Amino acid sequence: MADTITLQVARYRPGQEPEPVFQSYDVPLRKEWAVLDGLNHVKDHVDGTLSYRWSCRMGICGSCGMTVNGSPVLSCATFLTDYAPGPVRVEPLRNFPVVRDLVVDITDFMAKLPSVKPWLIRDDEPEPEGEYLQTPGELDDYKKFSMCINCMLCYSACPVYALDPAFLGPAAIALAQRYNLDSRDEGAEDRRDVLSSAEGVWACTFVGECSTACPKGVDPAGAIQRYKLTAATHAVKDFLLPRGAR
Amino acid sequence: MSVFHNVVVVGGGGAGLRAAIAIAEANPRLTVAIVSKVYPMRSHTVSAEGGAAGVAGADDSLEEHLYDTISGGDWLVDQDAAEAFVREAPSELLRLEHWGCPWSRQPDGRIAVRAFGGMKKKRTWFAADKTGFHMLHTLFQTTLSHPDVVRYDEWFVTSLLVDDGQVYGVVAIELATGRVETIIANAVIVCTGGCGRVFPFTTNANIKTGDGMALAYRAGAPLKDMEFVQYHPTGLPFTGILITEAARAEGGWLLNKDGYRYLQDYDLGTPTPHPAMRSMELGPRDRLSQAFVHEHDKGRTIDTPYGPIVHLDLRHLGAEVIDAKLPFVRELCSKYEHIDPVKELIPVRPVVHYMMGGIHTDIHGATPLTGLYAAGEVACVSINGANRLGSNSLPECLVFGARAGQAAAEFVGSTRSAPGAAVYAQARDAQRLLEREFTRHTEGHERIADIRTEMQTVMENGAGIYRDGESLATAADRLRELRERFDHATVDDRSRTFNTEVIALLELSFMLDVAQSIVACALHRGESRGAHQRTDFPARDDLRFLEHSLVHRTPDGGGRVGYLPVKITQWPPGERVYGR
Amino acid sequence: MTYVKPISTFWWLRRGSYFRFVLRELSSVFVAWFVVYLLMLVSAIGSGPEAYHRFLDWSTGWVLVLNVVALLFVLLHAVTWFNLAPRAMVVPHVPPVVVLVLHYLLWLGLSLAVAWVVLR
Amino acid sequence: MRRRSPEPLVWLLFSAGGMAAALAVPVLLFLFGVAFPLGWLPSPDHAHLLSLLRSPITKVVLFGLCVLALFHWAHRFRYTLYDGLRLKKLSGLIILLCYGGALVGSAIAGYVLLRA
Ligand SMILES: Cc1cc2nc3c(=O)[nH]c(=O)nc-3n(C[C@H](O)[C@H](O)[C@H](O)COP(=O)(O)OP(=O)(O)OC[C@H]3O[C@@H](n4cnc5c(N)ncnc54)[C@H](O)[C@@H]3O)c2cc1C
Ligand code: SF4
Ligand code: F3S
Ligand code: FES
Repeated sequence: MADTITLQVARYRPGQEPEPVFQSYDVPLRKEWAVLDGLNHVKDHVDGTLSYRWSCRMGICGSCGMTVNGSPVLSCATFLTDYAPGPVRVEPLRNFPVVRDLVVDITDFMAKLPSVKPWLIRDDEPEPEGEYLQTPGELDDYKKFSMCINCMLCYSACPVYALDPAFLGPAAIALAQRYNLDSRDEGAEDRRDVLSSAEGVWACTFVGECSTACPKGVDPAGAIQRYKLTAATHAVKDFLLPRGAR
Repeated sequence: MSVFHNVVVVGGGGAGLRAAIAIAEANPRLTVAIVSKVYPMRSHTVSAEGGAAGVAGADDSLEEHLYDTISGGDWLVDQDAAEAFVREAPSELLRLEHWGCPWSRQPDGRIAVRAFGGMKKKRTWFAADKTGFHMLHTLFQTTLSHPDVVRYDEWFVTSLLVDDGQVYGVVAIELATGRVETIIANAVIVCTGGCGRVFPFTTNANIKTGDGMALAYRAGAPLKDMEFVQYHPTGLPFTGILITEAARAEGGWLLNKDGYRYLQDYDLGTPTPHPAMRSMELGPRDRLSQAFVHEHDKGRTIDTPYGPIVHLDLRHLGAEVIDAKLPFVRELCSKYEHIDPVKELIPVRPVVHYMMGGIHTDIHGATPLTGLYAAGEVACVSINGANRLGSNSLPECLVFGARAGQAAAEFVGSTRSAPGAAVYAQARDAQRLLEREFTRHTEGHERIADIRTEMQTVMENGAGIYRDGESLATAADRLRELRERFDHATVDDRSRTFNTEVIALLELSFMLDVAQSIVACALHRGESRGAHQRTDFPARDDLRFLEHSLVHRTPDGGGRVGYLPVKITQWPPGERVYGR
Repeated sequence: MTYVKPISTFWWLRRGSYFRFVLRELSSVFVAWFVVYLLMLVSAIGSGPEAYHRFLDWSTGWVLVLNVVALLFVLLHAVTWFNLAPRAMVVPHVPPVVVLVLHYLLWLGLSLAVAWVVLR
Repeated sequence: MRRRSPEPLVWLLFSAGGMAAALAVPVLLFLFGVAFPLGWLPSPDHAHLLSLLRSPITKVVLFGLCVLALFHWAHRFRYTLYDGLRLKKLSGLIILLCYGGALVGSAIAGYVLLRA
């Protein structure tokens, strides 16, 4: 095994370059090193101007999403040896405006997230003394969708989001479903308008790349499909039943 | 330019978010801002795995949780604070349940609890082994339902504005633009978490650089008990990724190179096939990490390129238990060590994990500076004493986050004082200083990473699991040198847009302050207690040191250490007994 | 001052998985072609034996090639459709594999039934 | 007031069509489009097919299959044009073409099947 590997890193410094350019760095190739370790090596010892986000380096904070050799990944959980002998092409996440180097602007998602009301909605007032009971089986019904770390890999993988930035997108819908399917929640009705709008689930054509990209097994594609079925059932009911009976 | 909010919460981790919600609930008319250097859901609380303690079972009692906490902290715990803590923890955890936290359940639908190190009863609430992740996202998503909580995401706070002993806001940099802004407030709550990055090998995320401690320290608030740095016994070599204590609570064993459960040699009880509370692998973290050092001295650890290790054995638990209770452990092992804990031994070694010390606060999260509050890992309310028990920290964030929020809301409701001209002048100064910081270091020649690495080595060698007067004195000298070198640190990056190098520089300057305060406190404490083990003073000395260290910053960056008595209400200091 | 990468019309050529997606979506065209072909067959049958035989002759030339391609696309449609089915409809207490297997069994059974009816 | 969107309706038709097409089209296309023309299997004689076709059940089933398959096409093709060729600006025209086409096709199918 060669002892170094080349990183080709996309650099974009607003005001300096009109569009991203690639810069190559040789970094040590070690068994334990993730792509992120390679970038940290560059930042610490070679070129302090390289900018990217990271924090937990254990695949849970969702900061370090990047496009590595064309695929959206968490750079702290993707290892250099998997790309040996290289080179490794490191680019910012696709489908987001690039702020600088490997840093992208996710304010669009942050603005959409509250619109699906991702919090537990209950009517009871005041809060009860004890816990809301929930069996392990009921927990399983939504557990998968509660695993989202907001890493944005799914948005980066989704061509529909690329083409139509108004699309609510995989993670936001999965999070809405996380609450819709929670036995304690009573807010499905409140989330309906946003989810079943044209920019909601109906924009998704089930490309499925979101679920392939998701590092946490959330399966947003599945969440969306399931909601389509729910929304369609509702629509049929609305259509068939007289107003009063709804 | 400046903006105004009634309360500014610095930090969007467990403590900060809880505080913000508390304010929004206490007085909806107040405007609250959360200023955080990362998006809240990236905060380090997200990494917590094992669980959060709060008395839940019928067989358990507040007294027992209190006693475990006090003895776990080697009697350096303020008992009134700990009492408030154990009393309010269960209701805080329950509120989180009402906000949607997916706690693991018993078959009948009630909350499940698990065992944890140093705890006599099962009282640790958990959400599989992603407890912190679920708590943080639940809290974050709940704040989204409060539209009056304003967020400044990816804003880095560089200083507090203080006039005449009262806080009036913060100065912060917006990362995306490099814009420096003054945020005026009637009260500031610092919730910036810990400072594990002061050490080379830590479970802590890159953002845990002790910023808030340094901010308060520089503003004149004292830090407390900084010598107590917790090592967690089971970190993965190289990455320092934590293997949660829950792995031992579910029945995992620690084995030395001979496959022997070595903890039995260190007064931690006798091995039993099933985990026994407060015994063996379920002893407290300080004692387990110290046992590792002794094993190493006896040549019974295994050498690897990333230091000596022992093994954590989960194989006898079987795939089913591991997948149900510890799925993340399995995921982390396979990703970062290429091993499967169902079939293989996990290499582990002690790793810097948690800061018991922090900004000195009272039981309401108030610091000695008017209008300044602190909560979470950054604060030292003194419920953790000389050693924090696993799973006490997450509920601490909730209980004292909420308390600080309520206290701040009340304070803001009653105060009339508005910032005077001095504050605005100070803000302008701070701004100018920062602008200089952007350009000053372009001339330097020292790499930030080099200084940082050296500082970390100095801390490990001088103030590690075991320390003595000499090692600490050397560390103090070396840190002073590093501070001088810091003045010549270089910054290549001239851009204003997302300049992470300038942030790294500011973080390093914060860390140097924190490191110095740790060494100063450790040097003064001539005894061994909990996580502070002095080989030259091997015994606990209640006569001289049943006191909190309180360190004030001196203008040269050094620390002036004084003492504050420990509040003892019902449990006089006793022997710490585990496994007997 | 952010940079937004322009998207080319043929974005789906740049990634294997996107290309497969577009192929899957294009299968609908061949489903539509099948309807056309079926109706022509029906109308031929309805118009008597000669028309039917003329139709049979006609369907050996370029039509055959088209039909082979169409068959491949329709198979792609069927396989992708069934494989995604368990993700879209979650039946309580039934594991997804079972849903998947049931779909394939149904497909097999129905195909055999149709073949039997036609060939009897 | 909830916006009434026709999207669920066309999606249901698309889904039903997708399922019907997946289940029935491969075998029919294989037999009539490939196996018989290639002589892999003997073509059924006219009388048998005609009697099959005259059965009302066959007519109803085939009509259902045609309509659903056409709407399946319409819906999917609409999005293929939107995404694959980036033609969302022409949305109105495309909708007319696709669903209109499916409607017309369905009418033709009904006519052909009734007459046969
Ligand atoms: C790996 C790991 C596992 C753990 N497991 C457990 C467990 O099982 N049980 C338990 O009880 N405890 C556990 N702990 C401890 C516990 O997680 C932490 O003590 C707790 O989460 C700290 O929360 P916090 O809100 O104080 O800080 P954090 O969650 O660290 O948040 C700090 C916040 O401050 C912000 N911030 C920092 N500096 C600045 C600045 N200069 N300007 C602006 N914003 C700033 C950050 O952006 C962040 O939002 C664990 C810790 C680790 C490291
Ligand atoms: S759904 Fe998966 S890929 Fe998308 S943001 Fe959540 S964790 Fe990341
Ligand atoms: S990739 Fe996009 S189109 Fe739908 S299935 Fe996933 S959101
Ligand atoms: S650094 Fe946190 S997910 Fe990679």
